[in-house]
Amino acid sequence: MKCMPGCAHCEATSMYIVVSLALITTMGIALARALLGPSVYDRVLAVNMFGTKTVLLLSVIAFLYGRPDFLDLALAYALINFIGVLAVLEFFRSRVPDARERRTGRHG
Amino acid sequence: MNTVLDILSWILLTLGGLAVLTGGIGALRMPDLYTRMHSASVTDSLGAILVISGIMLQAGLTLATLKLAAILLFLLLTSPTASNALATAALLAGTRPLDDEDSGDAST
Amino acid sequence: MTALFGVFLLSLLVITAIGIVRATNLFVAVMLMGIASLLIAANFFILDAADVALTEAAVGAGVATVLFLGALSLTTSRERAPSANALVSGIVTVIAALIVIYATFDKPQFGDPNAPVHTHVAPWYLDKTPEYIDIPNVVTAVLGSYRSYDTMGEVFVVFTAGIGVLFLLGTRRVSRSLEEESKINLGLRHHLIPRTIGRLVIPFILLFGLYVQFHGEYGPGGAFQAGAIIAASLILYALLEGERHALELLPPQVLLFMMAGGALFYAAVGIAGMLLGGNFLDFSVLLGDSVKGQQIGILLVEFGVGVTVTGTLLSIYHAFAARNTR
Amino acid sequence: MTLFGLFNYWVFAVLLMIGFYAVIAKPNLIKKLIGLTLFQSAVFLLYITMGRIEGGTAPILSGNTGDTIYANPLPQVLILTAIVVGISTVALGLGIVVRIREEYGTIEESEISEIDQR
Repeated sequence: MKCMPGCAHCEATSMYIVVSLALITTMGIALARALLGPSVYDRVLAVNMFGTKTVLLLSVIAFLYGRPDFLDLALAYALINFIGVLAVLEFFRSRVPDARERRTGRHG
Repeated sequence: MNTVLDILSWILLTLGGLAVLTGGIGALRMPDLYTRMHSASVTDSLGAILVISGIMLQAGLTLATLKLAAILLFLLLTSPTASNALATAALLAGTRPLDDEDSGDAST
Repeated sequence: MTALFGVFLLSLLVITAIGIVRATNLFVAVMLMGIASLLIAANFFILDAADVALTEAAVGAGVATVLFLGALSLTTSRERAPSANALVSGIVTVIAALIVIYATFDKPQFGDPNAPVHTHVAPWYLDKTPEYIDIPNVVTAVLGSYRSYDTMGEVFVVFTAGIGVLFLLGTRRVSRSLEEESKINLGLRHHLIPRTIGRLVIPFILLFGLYVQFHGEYGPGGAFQAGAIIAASLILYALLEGERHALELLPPQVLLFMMAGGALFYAAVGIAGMLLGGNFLDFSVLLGDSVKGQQIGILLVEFGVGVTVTGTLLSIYHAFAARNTR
Repeated sequence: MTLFGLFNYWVFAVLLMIGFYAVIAKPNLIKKLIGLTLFQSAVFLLYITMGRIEGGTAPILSGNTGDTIYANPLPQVLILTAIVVGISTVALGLGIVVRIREEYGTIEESEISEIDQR
């Protein structure tokens, strides 16, 4: 797959760059939130947000490069990110009583 | 016709970039978890819709548009679900939303 | 322009890495690892490595996070002791970093087409692939055909690592009544919305995994990525429906069979080439037409890799998770 | 361009050493494994950086055009397999850490060696 028809692609490049700058800035912000915390849930929120922004950034960059067949990657990220966030929540939740139980006595 | 589409996608992409950026700033500046979540999920849904439909207009009727639609669909399905799971988890773990009465205490 | 993207993303990566090392809560460290993995994957994409980016996304952000979390839930999430002799280690690290950075000044500039790496072998691969194998994705061609000895070795390493984890943690059956299980009213399986959406999404993730597996000759993708994606989707199933159901769907014996079967299938394809008069893992003799033979050989070999990777990653996950619910 | 001409390699060096620091200075075994993963990622980054050619694109041939520059496929193949092998071996390490925790009740290096000396 080559360029878009006509010169639309060349014109489009500048606005892709604008959007990707906005996305990268937001990724930076999400990273700041993930580092600042304060609670674990804030960090999960930041990770989720970071993942979505990465998906958008990759879609934009795929078009910026003029190789839209790489959108598969963005799709994969969208799916995997969901699994990651749910896994964090699941394990964090099932861990809460565990810690209490371990404090009273070692098991196993 | 092409120019109209270009201008339309310009507008959508710029708005998308703005939505993502404002949401990101909100996620950084809001006082407690739930307000941050509110702000972050706005970027996830609105920003994603705007940015991806902006790119879709550029792509025209190709396989890439189909993939973009799939990405958008998955983002719209998974991101609110993750937010919901996160909010439930946080609430069950005892994180209370910030009330008017205890304003200023953002540490919980 | 893209170079600037790269610079920005890499700076974020360094910040994340420092955050990971400084975090005393290991949960936080693991979550930041997820972010770091996404950043590295985005970097790989910018560095023109679509296949690697797909692998890193599927493995790093999905499976690695889940495995680390599984291990954390079996151990502890707090790092208690402070760094031992932090000062000495810090000085050693800084000196070593400076030495490595000094060494980089001898490296060719970023993106230099005349760098030594690009003068040998690689141009040959790029030139000859249309002639010998005739598939667009050169990475898959090199992986499956030119360097299939190497890939076979890697598959057996993955298999061995999986066996090692099973030796350490065992594949104990989860023998708990449903009643007992429902008493633990924690976890996602008691929440309607994630479960519903999960049920909706899992088939599509599986489908996408299969697409990545069989489209690997034409676009970014291949068996390693597909194996990780399929494993991730089944891990999601296990998270949402509970360990029991997941193990009923794919019992440990089946997973073991997949682990060993995929690797052996790979070797069997190589031996088939020998029986037909070629060398071990020479695919051009598999069919009458040597190009077609190469293509079918890559397809078969990739199938074996995918089965082994899926089986191994799932076995490893279940080894951690089943121990968890004891 | 020349200003950032070696930037990727510097990031490689810094990332490598951050991982290394975690491995040698942190007494927590899981933290050591996390450091090892960072170390691995740094190496991956080095290889992929070396494979890139300015103005090139991913090595997925797009048909007729003869003058398209493609990135070097070889490092990509090596790293692709290395990522999957890396996660398998890290999982093995995690398995060992879990067993250590079950036997010793701790995953801190100093406490483990204390128990060993008893």
